[in-house]
Amino acid sequence: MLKRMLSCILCLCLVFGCTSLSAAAENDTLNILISAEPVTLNTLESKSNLDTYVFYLTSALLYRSIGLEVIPELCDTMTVSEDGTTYTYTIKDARYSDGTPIVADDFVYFMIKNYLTGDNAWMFVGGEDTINGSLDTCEGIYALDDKTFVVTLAAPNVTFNGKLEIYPVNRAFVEAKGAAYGGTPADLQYSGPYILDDWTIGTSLTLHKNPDYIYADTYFPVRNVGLYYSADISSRYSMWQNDEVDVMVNVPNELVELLGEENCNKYTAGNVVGIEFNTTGFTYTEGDGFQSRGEDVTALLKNRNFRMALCYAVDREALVDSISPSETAFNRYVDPNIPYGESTYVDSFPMENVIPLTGDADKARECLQKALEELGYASVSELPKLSYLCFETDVQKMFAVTMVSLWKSILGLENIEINMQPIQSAIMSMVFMNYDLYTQQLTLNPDNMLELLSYWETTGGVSDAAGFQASGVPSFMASIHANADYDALVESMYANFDEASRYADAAKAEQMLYDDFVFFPLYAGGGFEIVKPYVEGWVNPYLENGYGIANTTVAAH
Amino acid sequence: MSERLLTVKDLRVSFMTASGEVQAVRGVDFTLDRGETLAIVGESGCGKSVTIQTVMRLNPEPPALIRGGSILYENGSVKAEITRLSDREMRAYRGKAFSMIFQDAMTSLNPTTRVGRQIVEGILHHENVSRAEAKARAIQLLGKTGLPSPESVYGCYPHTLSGGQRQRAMIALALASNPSILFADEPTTALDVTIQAQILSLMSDIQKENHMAMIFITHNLGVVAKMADRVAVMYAGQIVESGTLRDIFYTPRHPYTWGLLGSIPSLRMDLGTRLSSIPGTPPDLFAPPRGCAFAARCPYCMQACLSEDPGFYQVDAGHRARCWLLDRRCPREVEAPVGRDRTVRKAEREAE
Amino acid sequence: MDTRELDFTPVPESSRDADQIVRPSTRYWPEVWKRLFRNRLAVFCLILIAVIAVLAIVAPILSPYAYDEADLMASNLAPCREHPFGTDKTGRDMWTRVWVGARASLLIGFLGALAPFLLGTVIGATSGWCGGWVDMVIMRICDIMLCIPSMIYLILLLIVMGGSVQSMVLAMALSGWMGSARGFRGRVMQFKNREFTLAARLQGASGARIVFRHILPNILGNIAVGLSSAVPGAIFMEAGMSYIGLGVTPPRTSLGQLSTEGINFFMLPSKFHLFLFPALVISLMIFAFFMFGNCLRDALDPRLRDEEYNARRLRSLRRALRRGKKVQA
Amino acid sequence: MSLLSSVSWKGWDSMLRYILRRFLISLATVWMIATICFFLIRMLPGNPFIVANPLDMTNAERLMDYYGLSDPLWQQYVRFLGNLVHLDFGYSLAHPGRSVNDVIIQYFPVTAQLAVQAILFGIPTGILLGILSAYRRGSGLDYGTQMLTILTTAIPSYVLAALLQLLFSVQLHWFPASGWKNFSYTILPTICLSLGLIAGYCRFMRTLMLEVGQQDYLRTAKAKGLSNIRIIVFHQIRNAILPLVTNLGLEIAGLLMGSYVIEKIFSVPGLGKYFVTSINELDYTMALGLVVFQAVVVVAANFLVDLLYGIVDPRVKVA
Repeated sequence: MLKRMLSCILCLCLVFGCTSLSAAAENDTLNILISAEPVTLNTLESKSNLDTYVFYLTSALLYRSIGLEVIPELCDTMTVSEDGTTYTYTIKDARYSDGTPIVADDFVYFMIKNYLTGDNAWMFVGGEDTINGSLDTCEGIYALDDKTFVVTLAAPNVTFNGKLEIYPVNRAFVEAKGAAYGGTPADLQYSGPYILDDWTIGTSLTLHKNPDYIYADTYFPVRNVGLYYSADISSRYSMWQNDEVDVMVNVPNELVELLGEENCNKYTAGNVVGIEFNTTGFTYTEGDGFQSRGEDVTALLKNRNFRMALCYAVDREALVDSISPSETAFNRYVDPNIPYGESTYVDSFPMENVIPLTGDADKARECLQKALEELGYASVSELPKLSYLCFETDVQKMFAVTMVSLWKSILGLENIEINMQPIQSAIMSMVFMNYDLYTQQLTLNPDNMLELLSYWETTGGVSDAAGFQASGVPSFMASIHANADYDALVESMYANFDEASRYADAAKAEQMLYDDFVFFPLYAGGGFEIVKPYVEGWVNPYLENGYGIANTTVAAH
Repeated sequence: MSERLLTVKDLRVSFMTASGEVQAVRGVDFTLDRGETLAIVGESGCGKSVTIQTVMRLNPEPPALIRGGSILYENGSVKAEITRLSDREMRAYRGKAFSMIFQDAMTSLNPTTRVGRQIVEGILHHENVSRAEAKARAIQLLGKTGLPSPESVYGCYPHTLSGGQRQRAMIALALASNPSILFADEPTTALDVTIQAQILSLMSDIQKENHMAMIFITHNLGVVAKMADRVAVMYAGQIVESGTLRDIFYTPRHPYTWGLLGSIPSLRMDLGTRLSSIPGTPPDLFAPPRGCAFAARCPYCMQACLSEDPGFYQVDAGHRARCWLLDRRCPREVEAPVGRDRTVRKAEREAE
Repeated sequence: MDTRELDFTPVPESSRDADQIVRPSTRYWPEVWKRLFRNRLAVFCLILIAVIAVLAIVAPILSPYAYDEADLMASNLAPCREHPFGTDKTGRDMWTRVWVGARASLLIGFLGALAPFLLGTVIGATSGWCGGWVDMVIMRICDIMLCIPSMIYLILLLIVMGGSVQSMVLAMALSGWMGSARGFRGRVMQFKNREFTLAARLQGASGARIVFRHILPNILGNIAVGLSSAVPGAIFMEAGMSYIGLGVTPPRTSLGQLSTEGINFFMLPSKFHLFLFPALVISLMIFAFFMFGNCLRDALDPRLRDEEYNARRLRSLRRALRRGKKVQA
Repeated sequence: MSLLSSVSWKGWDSMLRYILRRFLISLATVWMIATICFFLIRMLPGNPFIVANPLDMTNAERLMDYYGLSDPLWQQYVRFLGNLVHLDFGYSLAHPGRSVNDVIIQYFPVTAQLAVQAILFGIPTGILLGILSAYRRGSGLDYGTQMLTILTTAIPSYVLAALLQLLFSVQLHWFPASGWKNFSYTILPTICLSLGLIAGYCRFMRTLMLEVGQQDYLRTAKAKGLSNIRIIVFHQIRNAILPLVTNLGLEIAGLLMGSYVIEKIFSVPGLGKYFVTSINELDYTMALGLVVFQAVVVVAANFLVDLLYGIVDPRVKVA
């Protein structure tokens, strides 16, 4: 019986051995080690920026490069009407890899299905009806003919300019596939530079060049792309050392030192992470609506000095540097990458009376003392308990734990408890305002700070429990910042097409936020990437919406 | 002229354990002729089984260790000093020269192999015959042991047989390649009385038929009386008395033998006489006593018994005993409290 | 015919005790302990466990640093005088953290081994003793539980109760009782109709009493062995959970968590201590419990060990004997 | 030994009846498991459709309704059972377009292949070592295997895996560190999985061999004059292996559930990993589908092993 088993093993070895031999090494292949897999290939459902790599598979109407210049891809012409409400696009001749021609309706379908969401429907004529009735047509978005389509805005809107990553999706194809659309490589139409051969979930995606891609001859010289995914840090290291991949994006902090920081290049991804304070003073529960979180807690959180004390106490530079060197300590409320003239907005419009990134222990104690006096507490021990909500991800855990310990050792605050939850449930608690402090991550379009600034607008002009109870605003629209001037300023910016003055207003608005200190900015998200020397012209795909390898070549090695 | 098959001289066997050396057998000697039956009697743990298992070299070595003595097996041309044989050489003798019937057939038969197969295995190993022949032989053997339908038993698993059937199968297995000496280690203890009788008679029949020699281990003197030609009484790893059945039963000379005999009821015993028992427990073989091993329990103990080990005393031809009482210098005249002669004399006295 | 001077005066019964030469009959457990403590390895393991336990209890109390006290100025220090095990990336003292972690791991190890066993014993005993439909039902449940991946309860409990020692232990108890229940049921069944049980029954002892006063002692040995070998399993389970990210939640820590964090640094000389010390302690712990389990088994059933112990010596002895030398055992 | 001639089977009909009964029980078991898991998984807090951006709340609620997750639980349960009867596990919630059935069909073979390789390599090796170390007690080999056992027990598998990768991928460049393409990718995970098996079965077999070694029937065999090898192979091993068979069922089942840690480290596309991920993502349909499927596998494995045991061990009465 042993003999039989052994012989079985031998056979297996032989069989698989042969297959492994037959798998010959292809040249002209770019292997990328990615840190997170696409959630789905379903272009209509795809929401998170993890799906960056889906952009390899589909081409856009237009898109913006890092420099934010508009690069037309399928778009031939774009005309804007005098009043700035009607956009008319004509598109080039192009086909999907299966031969189906790309028509204007494909873009319309995408806009209605994917682009139109609850929080931007108001921008378009008939947008609200489409969402509420979950229709698949929209009054303001329609195709004139196969080559032309029109988008009508409710009001002139500067932000729409930015939202140009619109992808063609064939209505008929989607309806034919039904729920299976985007499930397997066969359930997708490819208009982009690459076609997906195989997706082994949790392991790898293999792509090959799409000959029908409109710029197939000029761009994307690499013939095959392999995307490898590994959740284990030491495995990633081994893969890199074993030359299984040519590029590693999002090098884990643990490996940066191991691979040598000088060999990695650092980039900022354009999301701002910081601590948000629940100053609304209420919690929302499905059943019995809005409830107060307690007078003393609210009072404490509403107190600016207390909030600033927390910020002063932390040496953000040292903190970020020791916990996650791939991020950059940051002191602003907007994306660091927004360009302005030659330099960036952030550099052109500095904030006044900022709290230094290195923190200041004495100032911190001073602020706390003030806060205590204002609130009439004799000592810190009397302060009410606060719960600090954070995601159960390694980095966030680390930040939360460390800051709480710093507050303890520097300010003597014992009253802040960490409430760690897996992402989904954490966001639920956040949405229902079930927290006092929360590590908020604000992701945004690099070319549109309004999206971020509008986050701080007061919804329906109310910001307290009673007010919300009255106006049936859903809890997650509840604003934690109430400032009429700020609201007015932001509103005005939507119609302001003059970039210079708009940016100046933005700076004013941001200064207001800063003075109210609603948000305690920690760092600007970023990462390291490491590229083998024989890979030429690599640009991080995250920054280029997946077009990073447009000019990348792999030399013989 | 009877033919000598086995000569055991001054056999010494010890068991090595972490807590020390156990001298299980301390200088045993006996002989065995073709066709005769030797019974070895004694309390449990007195070294009976160890002795015969040593003759077959069955007890695992280590921990068992033959510390001395010789076991000479001679059968016509074949002549072998068993103690000097390597395990490999020994194999030729096991099953062929000697084979053994074990006490508990239930545990002694492989539960996951068919009875027949276990018998055939033995046959095939010793003589080169075809499977078919071997099978035929096995079935025939099973038949010989008086099993009702040998063919069906052949295909049975041990656990499906009754105790008696199992023991019969065991016997068949032992006889597989007709051995010249058959050891029987309390073959009937596990069975109930009626079956016992059948099995015993079966064994003696077979013995006569194959003209085998047999060594029969038991603590049941009734069985001894039924089966044995000669008897050896063992105590604490030594033979204390040996002789013919008559010698031991009619004129026992060793106090221990008296004790044994006294402890069995007999029909002639007049009512009211209590069965005697031997007080105390056998000595510890980690450290055997210097003098006579039985001294501590012996009702006739003398100073000498405690200090010196008595040698064998030849009572008469073929009847020997280890006891100082038999020494010419010993002043005391002790009359055997048991044994045929005594009872006869008692009867005569009452007749007067 | 020997001519030695011999004294044939009889010795009266009274002057000698028939049993005098018999070895004093020994009781079971004292024997076991004797054997156990005669075994150097066992003693070593015991000492090791004791030392780790003591350090786990005492070290954090004596240490000047709190296990969760971050000091950004003293991050990533190599082992030095004030930080014997160095510090981690936020400057927390590893010495304190390792021993606090050892505390958690030991607790989880002990309780995580004990809890499923106790639960299992009770259930198994009931099932085995009552028999009939009770038995049937319990065994079915057992089968079903065995088929459900324990990951579900683990994750559920750890999310609902939060990753703490209690929830880990509870989770282990819920997902691990089946094995011991089955085993114990078998034992009870087996002992149920033995003479001594019947005797106890005739004296009118209750089922539970019989099971726990008469049957349990009979299998105490195996239980001890089983437990001591279950401890490493429990400790590992916790380590595995931490690897998945479900272990005890920070700032609380465990050796599993520390070594999981450390594993990424073990290529990096400058941070090797982050991996070395937790991994070392956890491995020592596991080794100690594991070996102690083995020794205990040997102590309970010396036969096998005797053979192993003597096998070598005896082979040579026999060889010598063959060569006809006189050998002293 | 054929099934019929074995005495323990009272003919075919009783056996068929037995099989039928066991089959029904198995079905019941699967149903129970499915039910329990359904409610267990629904007890997990959170909303599967929330992605990291809180502004997507409307979308999330829309989807909750769309997938009927806002209905009362019993309605959902009934629907779930209905689909279960048609063996349709539906589509993943977290990954639009991904069908649970596809995932199972596509990736169960991967888990199975890994398990089979580990079993074929690990268990025989373990048994062999166990036999040898029992046969040569106290020899170097014996201590060697003991050491192996201790090592595999005292080193967490993720540490072991990392060491293997560093040795075979980084240093020697023999096998790829992680991924799943051809046989060479399966080697490291297989080794990692089977080391545990080897150690476990080595110990197990050793003790069994020693226990059987004490049995009388070996003495009988010896008395027949058989050679040691024959005794060991035909009498000792044969009786020692039986208890292993029962153990095998759960072992195989466990392996077929996939090992999360190994699959994560070597990024093997196995069901174990998907299961954990899907629970973390609150992907109800995916998690449920996988649980039910695995339950079926386990139940089936146990069922088969029971039958097998009835065949190989004559003492066990079936039915």
